[in-house]
Amino acid sequence: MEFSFGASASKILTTTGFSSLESGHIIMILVSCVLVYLAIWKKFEPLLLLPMGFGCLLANIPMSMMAYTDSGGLLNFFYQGITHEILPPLIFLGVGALTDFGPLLANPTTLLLGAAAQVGVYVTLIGAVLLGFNMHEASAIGIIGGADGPTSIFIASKLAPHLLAPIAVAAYSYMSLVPLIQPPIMKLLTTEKERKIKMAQLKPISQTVKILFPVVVTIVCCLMLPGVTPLLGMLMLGNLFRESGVTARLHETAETHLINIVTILLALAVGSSMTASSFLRLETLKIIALGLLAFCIATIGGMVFGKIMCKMTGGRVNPLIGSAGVSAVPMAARVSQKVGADADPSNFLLMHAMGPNVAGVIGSAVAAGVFISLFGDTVPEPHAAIADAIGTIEPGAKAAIAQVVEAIQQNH
Amino acid sequence: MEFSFGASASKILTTTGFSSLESGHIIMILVSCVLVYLAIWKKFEPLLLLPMGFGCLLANIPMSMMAYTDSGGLLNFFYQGITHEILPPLIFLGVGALTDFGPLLANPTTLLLGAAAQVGVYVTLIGAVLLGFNMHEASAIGIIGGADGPTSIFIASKLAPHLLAPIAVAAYSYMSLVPLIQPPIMKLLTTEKERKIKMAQLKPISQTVKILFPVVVTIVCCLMLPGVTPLLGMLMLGNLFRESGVTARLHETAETHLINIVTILLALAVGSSMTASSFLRLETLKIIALGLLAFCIATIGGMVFGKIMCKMTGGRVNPLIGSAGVSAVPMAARVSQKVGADADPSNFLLMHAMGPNVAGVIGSAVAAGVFISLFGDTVPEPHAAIADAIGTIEPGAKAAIAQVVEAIQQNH
Amino acid sequence: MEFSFGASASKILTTTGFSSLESGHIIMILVSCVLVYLAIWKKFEPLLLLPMGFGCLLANIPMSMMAYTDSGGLLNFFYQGITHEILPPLIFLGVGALTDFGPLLANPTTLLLGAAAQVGVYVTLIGAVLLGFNMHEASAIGIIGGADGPTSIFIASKLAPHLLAPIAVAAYSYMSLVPLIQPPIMKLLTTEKERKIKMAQLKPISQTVKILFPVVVTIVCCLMLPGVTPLLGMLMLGNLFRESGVTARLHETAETHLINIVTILLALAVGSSMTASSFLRLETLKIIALGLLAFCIATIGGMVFGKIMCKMTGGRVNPLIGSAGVSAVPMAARVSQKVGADADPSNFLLMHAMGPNVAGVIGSAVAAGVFISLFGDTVPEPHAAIADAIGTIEPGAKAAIAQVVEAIQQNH
Amino acid sequence: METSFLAAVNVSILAMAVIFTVLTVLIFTIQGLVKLIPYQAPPPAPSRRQTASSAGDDQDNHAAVITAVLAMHMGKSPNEFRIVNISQR
Amino acid sequence: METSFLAAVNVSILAMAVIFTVLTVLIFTIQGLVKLIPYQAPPPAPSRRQTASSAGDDQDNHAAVITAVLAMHMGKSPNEFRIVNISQR
Amino acid sequence: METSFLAAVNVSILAMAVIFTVLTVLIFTIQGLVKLIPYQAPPPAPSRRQTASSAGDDQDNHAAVITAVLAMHMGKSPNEFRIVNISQR
Ligand code: NA
Ligand code: NA
Ligand code: NA
Repeated sequence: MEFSFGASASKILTTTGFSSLESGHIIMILVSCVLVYLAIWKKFEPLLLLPMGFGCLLANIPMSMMAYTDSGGLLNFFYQGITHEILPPLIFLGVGALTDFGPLLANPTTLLLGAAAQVGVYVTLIGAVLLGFNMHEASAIGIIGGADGPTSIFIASKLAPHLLAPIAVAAYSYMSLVPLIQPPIMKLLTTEKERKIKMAQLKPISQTVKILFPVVVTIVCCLMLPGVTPLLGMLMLGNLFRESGVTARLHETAETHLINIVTILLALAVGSSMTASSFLRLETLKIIALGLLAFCIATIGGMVFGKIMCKMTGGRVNPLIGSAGVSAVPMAARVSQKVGADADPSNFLLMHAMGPNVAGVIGSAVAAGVFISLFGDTVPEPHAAIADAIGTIEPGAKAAIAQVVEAIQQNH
Repeated sequence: MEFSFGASASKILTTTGFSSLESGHIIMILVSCVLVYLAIWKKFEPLLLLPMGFGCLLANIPMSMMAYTDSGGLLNFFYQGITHEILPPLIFLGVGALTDFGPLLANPTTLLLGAAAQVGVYVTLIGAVLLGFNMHEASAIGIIGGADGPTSIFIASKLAPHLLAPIAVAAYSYMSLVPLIQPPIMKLLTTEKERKIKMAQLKPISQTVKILFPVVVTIVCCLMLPGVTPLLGMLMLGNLFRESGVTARLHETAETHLINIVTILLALAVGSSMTASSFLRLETLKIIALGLLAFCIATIGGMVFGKIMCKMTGGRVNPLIGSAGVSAVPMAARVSQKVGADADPSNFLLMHAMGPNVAGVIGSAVAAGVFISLFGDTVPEPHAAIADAIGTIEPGAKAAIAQVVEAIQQNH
Repeated sequence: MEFSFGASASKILTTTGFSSLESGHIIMILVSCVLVYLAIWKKFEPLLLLPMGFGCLLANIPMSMMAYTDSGGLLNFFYQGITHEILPPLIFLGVGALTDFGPLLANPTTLLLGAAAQVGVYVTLIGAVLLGFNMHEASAIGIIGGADGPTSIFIASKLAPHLLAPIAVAAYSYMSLVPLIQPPIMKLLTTEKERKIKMAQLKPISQTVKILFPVVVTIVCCLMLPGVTPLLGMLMLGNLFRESGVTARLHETAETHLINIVTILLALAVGSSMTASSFLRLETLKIIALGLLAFCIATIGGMVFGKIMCKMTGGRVNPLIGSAGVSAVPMAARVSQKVGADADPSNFLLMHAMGPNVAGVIGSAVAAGVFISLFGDTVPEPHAAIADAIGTIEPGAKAAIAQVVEAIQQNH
Repeated sequence: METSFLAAVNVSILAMAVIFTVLTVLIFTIQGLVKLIPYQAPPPAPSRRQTASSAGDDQDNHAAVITAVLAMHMGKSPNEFRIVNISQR
Repeated sequence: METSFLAAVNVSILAMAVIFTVLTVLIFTIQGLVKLIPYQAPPPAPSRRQTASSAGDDQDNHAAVITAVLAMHMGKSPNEFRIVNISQR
Repeated sequence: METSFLAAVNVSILAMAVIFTVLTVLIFTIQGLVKLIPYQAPPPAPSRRQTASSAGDDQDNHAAVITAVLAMHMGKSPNEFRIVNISQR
């Protein structure tokens, strides 16, 4: 190598980011700044969108080797945690440790509100198919309506990894926008009288039931939809840490530093997948439009079912708690509370809305399970075993190994 | 792919867990529930047995891809941490950070009690050989008598990975049962008069000695038995973090969130190895029987040596502290205290029993070191290098690679 | 296998560490004890040097499989975190979370002091070349003058991994010695009058600027020197966690348990690379000498530029803050404070010195970026893809795979 | 387009049916559980204020914990300071 | 030796030039930022001493936090003890 | 069976011998250490109660640490509250 002044200077100049800066990079850097702005000044899910936006910034600095496809780069390593479906379940472990399913247990029929809100997933799926996405992609887009970040990331990485970035951005952005999206729909679909309905106080739940609940959910739901076990099982384990009363240490770690560490890695990894080639496409706009549709329809689904429950219980259920079935914990429940209190300041719906709210998490996990049952490869392909084992391998290398194996087989 | 209603419905039905549910799964799910029950309501080592039982539950939901052999599954990834012997040493780092070796330093001869309790390991080893286990398996079973979870898991994963699940379950279960197993044996082997012996107050130890101790143990023991370095070295590093007084940050992390995170991963991984094919075997019953034998003989070993020390010191050592030599920190020491206080309520043996108690940890680590010296492959096999490097590879793929290499060699 | 008493005894004897103990091991164990001694009793960067020294101890116990080259060994796994450049950026994430760039923002021209101190890097580089090191090695040695541990480790692992151990030891040792190394130089280069200069109080900085700063630094510096993105980007992300005010959870984790865990792994890994064959060489002595030179010249560089700034501002800058430009946060700033207070007890330079002090961190990151631009392989070699993917593979296996591929190619 | 639209509709109807089935099973299971294991109010704890000795005991324990925590933070021996003033409610 | 020495000198001069360039760009950017977004003193908080109720409010908050922290350390319910004596400056 | 039983007995006797050897070496090492570096009672700290100034100094330090810790927990500036009442033993 030469180290004359001229050669060195030219080396430095050609290795600056400017030398290969393209308009795509600049646009994506602006996008990343918008995400960081929304996270900090608009408080849009800052725990996710701040590191996600920053990861996008890093990934779009040319030659920084920080994009998710840059094998050997730092964020590529973190991205393995998404590819191999490790990080979202660990997030759910923490979410379970943070979640109190008490209100749901006190009123288990609110699980149906969590189910009804999934209609947003399927209307969006149909819409996505109409917009030209294939079935796998449409499923991954539909799940945005589940309003659960980790579930969306889990399904997207499984069924349509090339759409991970826009799906994650849409999911977390609309979750933050729930206080803007939902109230008009809620007011449109309810009468003043319905909104003023006061609900009876929730009955207390035995600690034993709270402990048995996560075990029962795991057995019932995972047996029916095994594909969702990593997500739902970890969610329930986290909750068992919380409720069992004998694993305070593990509970504390799961709900604080473990989920924080995993959040940093996950958000950076998602951000690193926001490259110009994966994000600056017509599909992204479609996904963002479909995501909004998903949230609206999910809200409508929950509200309509809330009204049905209101009728069937003879007016003992305030339909406003239906919208909380979209999950987006705990924002959607707070929106129910607020809209209820707007109609009658003495109306306290928060705890009642927490039931459908956490039911929505289970509901979208179940919806995810259905997709995995239908489209997931539960049985791994026979010959991909080697390639799987060395997961970080890049396409070129995979081809080389395949070639080796093939050559041998021909020689035999 | 077809998406007619009928085809989709049949796809979902064939991919439910029920479609491939076997009696083995059901039995193992019941076993997992028993473990969770014991952890929560009987407080059997809940930090380990709760996630271990839950991991077993997840692993036995058919098609959930959560068993330790399901390459690419979540718990399979965690299981790599056992296969590669990473998690047990990290647990020991935390254990070292939590352990005060002061009582041992104040009365170093109690190390002999920790040695004597290892007789349980070897009687069990002989028993296991008589029951038809080979030498490697018998060693892994014997170490249950060491009454140290991470040591048992470390040795089992090294010498007899197919027996990991029953060995881990036996080790942690009997550790929890120490308050039931030990007292009858202790009372049988001592006279009322011996139990009433009061011991002189422990002399204080210079902080410098406490700091030098972990370094000295590492040099002395690891030089003699290098195979145990990962375990014993990390134990001593954790203790050095504790005693040095200059690494408070690292000490705090090692004894709280780091050990908690590793415990979650380790226990889930061990649980994931509790599949029907690995657990529902005659061997498991034999191991559970041998484990009980191991704990009993270890207790007897410690007690007998305690009585010898009592005699040799002219009655200044209460033989009850001998049983604490099995480790099972700090339960065994509390048992010594309790049995002593039963004989004479003014007898405080707890601190005296902590000496042999922590000595038992070192003792079984040394016993593990002997096994590794005798049976461990300290020099890796020459041609396995590739397979080792890509550790997550499954047997089929390993064979394929071996075939490739062989074919090449034949063509040359 | 035979298990006669004699055969077993001989097996144990031949597998003790003594059987293959060489003088190199003994010397390195003594070196490790010196490091532990310096860490504990002299408080030399104990958070790093204590686990580093202990890692060195473990690595030099013969047959313990704890050296960085022992594939499959515990510390070899941790060492992958250095090889793949994962751990130093994560440390920097925590450093960013711990750093207040306020004083730098209040007086941005102090960035030039952080630049001037890098002269130590380059004089040392020239010295290293004169002592026979090649350009890559000389760069890695020069960066010791940057007085930043993670930066030194990052560059050494990239450009001269065989020199990692002595470079890391020199960097951290001299950082601890800053209070001894700097004052004489500082007093030599300043007059009593200069040392008595009092600086005007720093003006307050808007929180918005503090939030924008990390984003701006990332864009400006990383675009110019993309190679430094993993380090500088993570440093700035950590700082954004701190200043944004909306990610308190992530900030707390990054600055406590995450950095602590990573520190343990990193320090043990660096320690494991201190084997006799890599450390007991003439090069180590040269590096230690060059490292001292680096710190002295860096101090001189900062001081001289401090004097220039003093002149140019008409005596409003106390040149003593120049020496803080070497980084070694916050020791160097405290030294400036102390030397200033020695001259005039009412002189408070600490906050003024924090500006160049944190500027020094950015300065040496930029210096690292220049080295990566000049010498780093930003474009990975085409055929190494397979080897990269299976990072833990040892040289022998790499050769085997290469052989396989070659054989196939010949057969075609 | 037509076929894929129909496929999407099929999948959607089926999936909603599965979701309602699964969650209904879950509802009945929970209702069963809650009926089987009803909530029992905990026995009223003995008023602590009156039993001065036990309160003192407890206070000692609290003080010990706080002392240890502070000692850790200060890097000093717990013997060097003393906590006062934790009043029991 | 001669050539490598010259190379090292070349690299050094070049690198120092790059460093000063990059950091100078950074300085100007920061100075621009600071000028664009000047520091604004926060609106004077209502004097806390006087408004006893708000001070009491704050003290309650602090006490709640400390109580929670201690409760965590003690593994007990926060209802079982009470914090007194955090005086406001 | 016979041979493997004998092998097991051989291994057991040998292993127990090794364990006792290793731990005996360790005992002697520790006894040596303890003899070489005996415990020294820390010099009686000057009665702190009396020397008000030094006690105040220490108390200030402690208070500073606690203040910082609490400030961290509260996410507030340490200037907003004050610790009193750490009595020195
Ligand atoms: Na949902
Ligand atoms: Na033991
Ligand atoms: Na520096």
